[in-house]
Amino acid sequence: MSDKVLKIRSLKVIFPTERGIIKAVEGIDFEVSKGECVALVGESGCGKSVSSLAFMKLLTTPPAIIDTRVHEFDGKDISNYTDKQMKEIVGTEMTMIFQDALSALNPVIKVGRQIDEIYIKKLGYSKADAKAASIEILRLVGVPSPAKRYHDYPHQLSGGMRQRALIGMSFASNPKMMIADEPTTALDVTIESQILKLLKDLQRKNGMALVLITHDLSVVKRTADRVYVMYSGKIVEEGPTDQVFNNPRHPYTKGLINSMPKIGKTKEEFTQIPDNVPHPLNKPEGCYFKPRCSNHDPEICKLHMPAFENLSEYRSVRCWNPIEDAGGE
Amino acid sequence: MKYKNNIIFAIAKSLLNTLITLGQMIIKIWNHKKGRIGLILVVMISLIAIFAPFLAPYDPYDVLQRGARGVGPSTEYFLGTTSYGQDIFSMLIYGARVSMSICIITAILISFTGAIIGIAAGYLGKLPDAIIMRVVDVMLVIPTLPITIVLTNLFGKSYAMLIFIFTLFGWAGLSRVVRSQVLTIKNTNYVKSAELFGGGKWYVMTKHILPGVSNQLIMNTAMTAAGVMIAEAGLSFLGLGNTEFISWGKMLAEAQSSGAFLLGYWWWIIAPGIGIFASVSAFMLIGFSLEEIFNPRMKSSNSQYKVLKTLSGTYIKELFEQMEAADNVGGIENE
Amino acid sequence: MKIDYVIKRILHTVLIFLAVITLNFFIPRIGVDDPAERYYPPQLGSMTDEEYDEIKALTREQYGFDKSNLAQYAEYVKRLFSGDLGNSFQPGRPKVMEMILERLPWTLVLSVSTMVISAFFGITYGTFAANQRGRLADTALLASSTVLTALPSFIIALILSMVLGFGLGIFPCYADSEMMTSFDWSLAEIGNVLYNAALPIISMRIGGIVGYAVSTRNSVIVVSSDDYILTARAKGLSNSRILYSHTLTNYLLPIVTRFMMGLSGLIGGAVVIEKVFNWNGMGTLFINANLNSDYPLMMGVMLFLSSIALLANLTADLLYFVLDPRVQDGGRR
Amino acid sequence: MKKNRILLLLLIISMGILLTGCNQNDKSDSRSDDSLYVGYISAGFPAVFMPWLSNQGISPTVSSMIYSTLFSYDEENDEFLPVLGKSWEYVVEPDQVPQDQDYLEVRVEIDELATWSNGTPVTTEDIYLTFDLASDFSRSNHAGTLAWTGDLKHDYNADRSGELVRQGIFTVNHPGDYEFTEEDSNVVYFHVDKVLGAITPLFTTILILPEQEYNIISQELKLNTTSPTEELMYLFKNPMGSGPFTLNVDNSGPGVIVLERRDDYHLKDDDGGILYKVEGIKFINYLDEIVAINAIKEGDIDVINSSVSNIYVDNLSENENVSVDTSSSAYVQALTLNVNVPEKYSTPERELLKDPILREAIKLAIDQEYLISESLDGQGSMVRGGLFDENNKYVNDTLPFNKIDLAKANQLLDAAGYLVEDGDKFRSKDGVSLRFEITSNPGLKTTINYIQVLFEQVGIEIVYHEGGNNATKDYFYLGDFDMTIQGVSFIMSNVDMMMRAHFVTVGYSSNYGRVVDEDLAAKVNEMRSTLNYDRKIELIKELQSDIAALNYKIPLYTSSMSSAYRTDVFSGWVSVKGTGIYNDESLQNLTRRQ
Repeated sequence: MSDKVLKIRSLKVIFPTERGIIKAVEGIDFEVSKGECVALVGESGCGKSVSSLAFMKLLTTPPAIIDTRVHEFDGKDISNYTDKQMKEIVGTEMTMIFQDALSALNPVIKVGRQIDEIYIKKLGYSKADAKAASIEILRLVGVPSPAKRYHDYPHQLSGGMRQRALIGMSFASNPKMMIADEPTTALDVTIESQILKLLKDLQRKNGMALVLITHDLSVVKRTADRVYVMYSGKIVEEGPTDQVFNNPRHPYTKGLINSMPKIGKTKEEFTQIPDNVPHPLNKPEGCYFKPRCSNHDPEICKLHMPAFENLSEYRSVRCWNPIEDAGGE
Repeated sequence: MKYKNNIIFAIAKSLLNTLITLGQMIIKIWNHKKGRIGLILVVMISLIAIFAPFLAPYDPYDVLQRGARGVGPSTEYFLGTTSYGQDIFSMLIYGARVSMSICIITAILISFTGAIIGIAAGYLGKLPDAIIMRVVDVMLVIPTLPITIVLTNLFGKSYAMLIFIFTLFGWAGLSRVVRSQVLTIKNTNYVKSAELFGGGKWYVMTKHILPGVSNQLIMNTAMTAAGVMIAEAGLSFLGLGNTEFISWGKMLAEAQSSGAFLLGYWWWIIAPGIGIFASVSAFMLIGFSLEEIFNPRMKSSNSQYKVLKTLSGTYIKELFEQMEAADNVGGIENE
Repeated sequence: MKIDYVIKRILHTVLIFLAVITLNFFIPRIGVDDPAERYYPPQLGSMTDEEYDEIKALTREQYGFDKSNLAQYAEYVKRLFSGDLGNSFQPGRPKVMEMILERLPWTLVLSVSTMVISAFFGITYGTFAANQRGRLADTALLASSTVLTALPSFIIALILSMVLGFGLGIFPCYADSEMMTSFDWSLAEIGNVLYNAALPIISMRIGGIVGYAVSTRNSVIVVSSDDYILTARAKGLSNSRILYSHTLTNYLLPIVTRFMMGLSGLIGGAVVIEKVFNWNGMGTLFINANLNSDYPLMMGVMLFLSSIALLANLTADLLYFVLDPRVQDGGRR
Repeated sequence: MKKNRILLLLLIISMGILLTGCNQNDKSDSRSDDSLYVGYISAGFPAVFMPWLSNQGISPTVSSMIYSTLFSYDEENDEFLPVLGKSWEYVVEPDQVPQDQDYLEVRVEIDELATWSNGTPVTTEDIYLTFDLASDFSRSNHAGTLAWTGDLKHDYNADRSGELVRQGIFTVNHPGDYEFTEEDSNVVYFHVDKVLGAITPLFTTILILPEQEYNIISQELKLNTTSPTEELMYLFKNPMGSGPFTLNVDNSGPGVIVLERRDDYHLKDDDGGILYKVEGIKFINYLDEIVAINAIKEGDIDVINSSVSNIYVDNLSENENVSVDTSSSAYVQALTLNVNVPEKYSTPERELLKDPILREAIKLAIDQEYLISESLDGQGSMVRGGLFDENNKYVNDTLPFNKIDLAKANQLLDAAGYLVEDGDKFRSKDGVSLRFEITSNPGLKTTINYIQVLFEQVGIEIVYHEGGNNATKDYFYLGDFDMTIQGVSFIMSNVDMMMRAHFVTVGYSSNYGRVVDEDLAAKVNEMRSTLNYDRKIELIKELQSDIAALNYKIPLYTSSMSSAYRTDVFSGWVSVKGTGIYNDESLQNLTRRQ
């Protein structure tokens, strides 16, 4: 068990509203091992960001109401940790980066100072040491002329540089786990691959666990070791990346893969999943994917939510009628 | 000739559009809890104002219909009488005419001028924009109440003059807001494509820009009406408003200067105070509701907390258990 | 780039100031055929028409009405920049500038203390309410804001004066006139001023406190949901660190503007409150000038109020410039 | 959550500090001195006091306490009492003046004990400078109370700009054709218009200025220049007079004016003691009457300078320390018709008002009793012929009271062709309907409302029109009004002035609203210039009935004035007819209770 950095069992998050209760996350199990890169994939609105915040206990309660069976971090049960206790591990042992680096960085504070905060407030550095360390970390994440950039405000940096700075900030304390929430969405393709490479390098070098939250399967394919596919608040498929990509068992996963733009794909092969993710207040009876599923069984799919079945040691799927095993396991 | 017809047509059409938007807006306001209260209040006060002669038991302008002086609320005088024997209830009803009509007319005028000038500045850009915005800057710097006092001193304080002055110094803030909205709309694709396909300036302005800012305008009209009500009341309270008509502000001024305090005629102060409060808050409620309709971010997050309070702990626990159970349905079967 | 912005703002302010001056000069001249006739009505008794014409001519000469408007304007601007707002029409022709400066402190006592108090309580309570979202403190704030923003300050003043002043006698119903002339910075005098100013201040800004509180609350909420606050929380910073170092710096920006804008509005609005509480400030000076159609004084007060508003705007802009690095680089706010 | 608690605590603590700071009630020491506290209702106190330059607000009140005139007038005995002047006499008695001489000579002796507040004696130089300035256009325009100096007989060569032949006032140092003796060093001579009353305004209204200060006035530095120099402004701000009080400049401001008694004032009481018993006077400004009323109830002031509204009388009387004195006011309110319209403002309606029949009918539609009972709540009395005081020996008591007679009014109007068209409520003639605006300040609106009711019964429509804040400046002088309500008074000391303006004394006046009739003007002039006292009285009475018959100033009522004063701090209040309880006699008589 000790190689599991994060272990979550049955995470549930709801948001009460005037019009009803939004069930954002409906009981997901999630694990990350040391030095592993795990991706959590799904369309927007399926609850992956909420889950990632819940992993770090960053959701504000209220409005959110959270329940977990097991919540372990680095072997410690943190499910009953107080706010104060959490502060000790968040930002040092587990860190997080967000998609839009421009809005994720405080616009009125210099970039360097924002990194300093980690060193000063969390690691107890002196001001001067913190500055040196910040410049060093900026250099490490590949920001050119870091001593100069240290004094810049976020809006003065380019998008890629901002993202690097953000990564530097969350990497400053050598975390055991880093959650990257859509780290590359706001960037163009060349910068995207640079950033992914950087993340991957950092992860490998330090044996850090990396949780990648994304809707972009190409990112997953390039980066992740293992993947969780999430749909409407539930995990629908789990498995090693290559297996899931080569041999998707859940129709949703397949749909996602098919909708991936790919060189050489013909128009017929490039298909979108019809419809949208169901509104969280208005989820269908039975299997949530049923209305969008081309292969559903009118009886059982309508009545019951399928269970999360283990297909093999590494693979699980939540479907009454999984796609035939294409072999190659 | 044809050109002229086009303009008339365009005006008629934009007017119709405005009316339709207005109608839709009223429905939306009606469906909003706060808005409905505001709407009911405004309609009620307006009806009172229109039918004042039928509703008021006495004609407060008629000196012969004066009763006992300084009488408290009674069956004969619902809200008591003033030191001069005027029936306060009747004054309140007649006062609604002046107070409401001034603020509604002014608010509409301000919205019109503000919209026209704001759209002109935002859409035409360049020199017109620069000139208009500098004028707006100047207007916004000059304090409203004092300048109104100066102008009424110079030009008299007739009903029309008051409306004119309020409008003169009220449009600036709105047109700045409208302008910035126009700037955003101007750069949208549909406006650009309309221009590309040879839509004239007038066409684009009425067809695309005006509908784009109409939300803001209607919201602003409500808020301006509230503001004008306060300004008129303040001016009248200083004894600088129109003296020929009874307005709520003037009732307060008379109450204050005729010793309502000292003589303990609290009803003389409370009645117009409530009149002003009710109408101002009615307009504000409409304004707020529109704000929430157009910009739901604030509201929804707030209501979450309200809901949260009504939820019991056991209910949530059950809910979570349900979720887990649902998750395990298939699993159990398969085991 | 940076200096450019400051210079631009200052130039802009100067431009508007000139426009305000021009308005100030021309407004009292609108619709007057012969200002001299208005300013010097003839006396009862033995004055003949010739004598009256003589006086009018003299008046025209003394006031410079005989010169062209442009020449008068040039003269006006010239005097203005030497700090001379002209002489009032009041008997003895006291200097407008001196009259204003005499009253200004007493209006500032009201408006500045009101400002500071409402900003302090408003921001504190607003932050508090934002953190207590959905609970009593918050709901009470929202409820009272609906009520208080709809109540003009003078109605609050009247009610307070009726209840606390005339009714219960806790506070004076009107200001002690002597206080203003005999003020000597002793503790007792300061206390007396506060005691007298209590009701005006409360009624002027009870709504203001609520206004500040609501806008603070809202911007705290908006700012709190911004991504960088999430980042700060993900960094595991303490709550106070997040509040003071990240939230505050950002939500104070709009409030700075509000504060500065509020100042000029308050001084203008003090006119009404000063009347209710018999407070001898700029407001009463202005009303007095209005009653006597004392245009130099009226326009002097107007110019003063406008200048305060302008300065406040400029200060707000410059503060923004200092506080928000995005503005320094010419970005839009 | 902890943070919140700290915030809340901070909030409560600072609120507490604020409230305790506010609770320092030290009102008690406000009555530590022996001054008389006088409440004054106005929009604010002036910062400067130039005695001549204002006839509005508190300025004349304060100026007349700081400065003094030559004489004061005793209404009851019709005689001048000494102030700065010790005695006066005609050099040649009026009835012995040769027919061809158009002026009278008056000799005034200055009281050698009179001093300025800096201790220097008042000299003839002061008197000379004062009257010289007052009558010299090139150094000071007429303003305020100076209008009367036109009665000084200056003679010029050909026109006013020519060489001065005879000076209307001169002193020993500026001798004319007179021989002076040694004792004459305290004497001033006046050459005045051959009008009996002319000396009254010269004696009693012109405040004497100190020559030592005002000698700086020249053609370059006019007295009422629009931009006074620092030097001049200093004089205005620190007035030095010869009156019984001095201004405490340091303690005076927009809300308070502090006057201190001069113990070296030259006039003494009968026992040779100090004339004014109050040690000082504090005028306290109140923006609203209600505030002043509350102040007197609270004991913050001893007396209110002006008349208080009737609605407060009962309330005030409830307080055992407050008394209310009721006396008749100095004015008759008269409905004034604009019968002398300047061409610029002529309208068909205003032309109609020139018709004496219409004016007669208007008079007949006025019911004084009704107005008094309805708009004054009974607090007033009826008036006749524009005058009110039946005890005044100059009043023509053969004049009848105006009585309402609607039938006769309607009959007159019908006969004169003012007819009610079909479907119309009001009369019209030649397409001009009888619709008049009464231009007035809002204070008189109630009265106007009742006039509306009365006039409706004879088919005349009356509309209220607010006439601006300053009646004289805004409409009365210009002549831009149909009707207005004007205060009219009749004081013997000014009778020739009153008569010429047809009784008006309130503030400024003008020809507008006054019938310009050649016969009448001639009669007024005869009255003014006749030197036979009995003939003068006879003409005064005749003129009263002539003027009343013209019906352009229709008396409405004279309202009572109620003065409120406290009896617990000072005793010895004296009520004076026409001025109320706050007056010079009270000031001389009041003593502080122990």
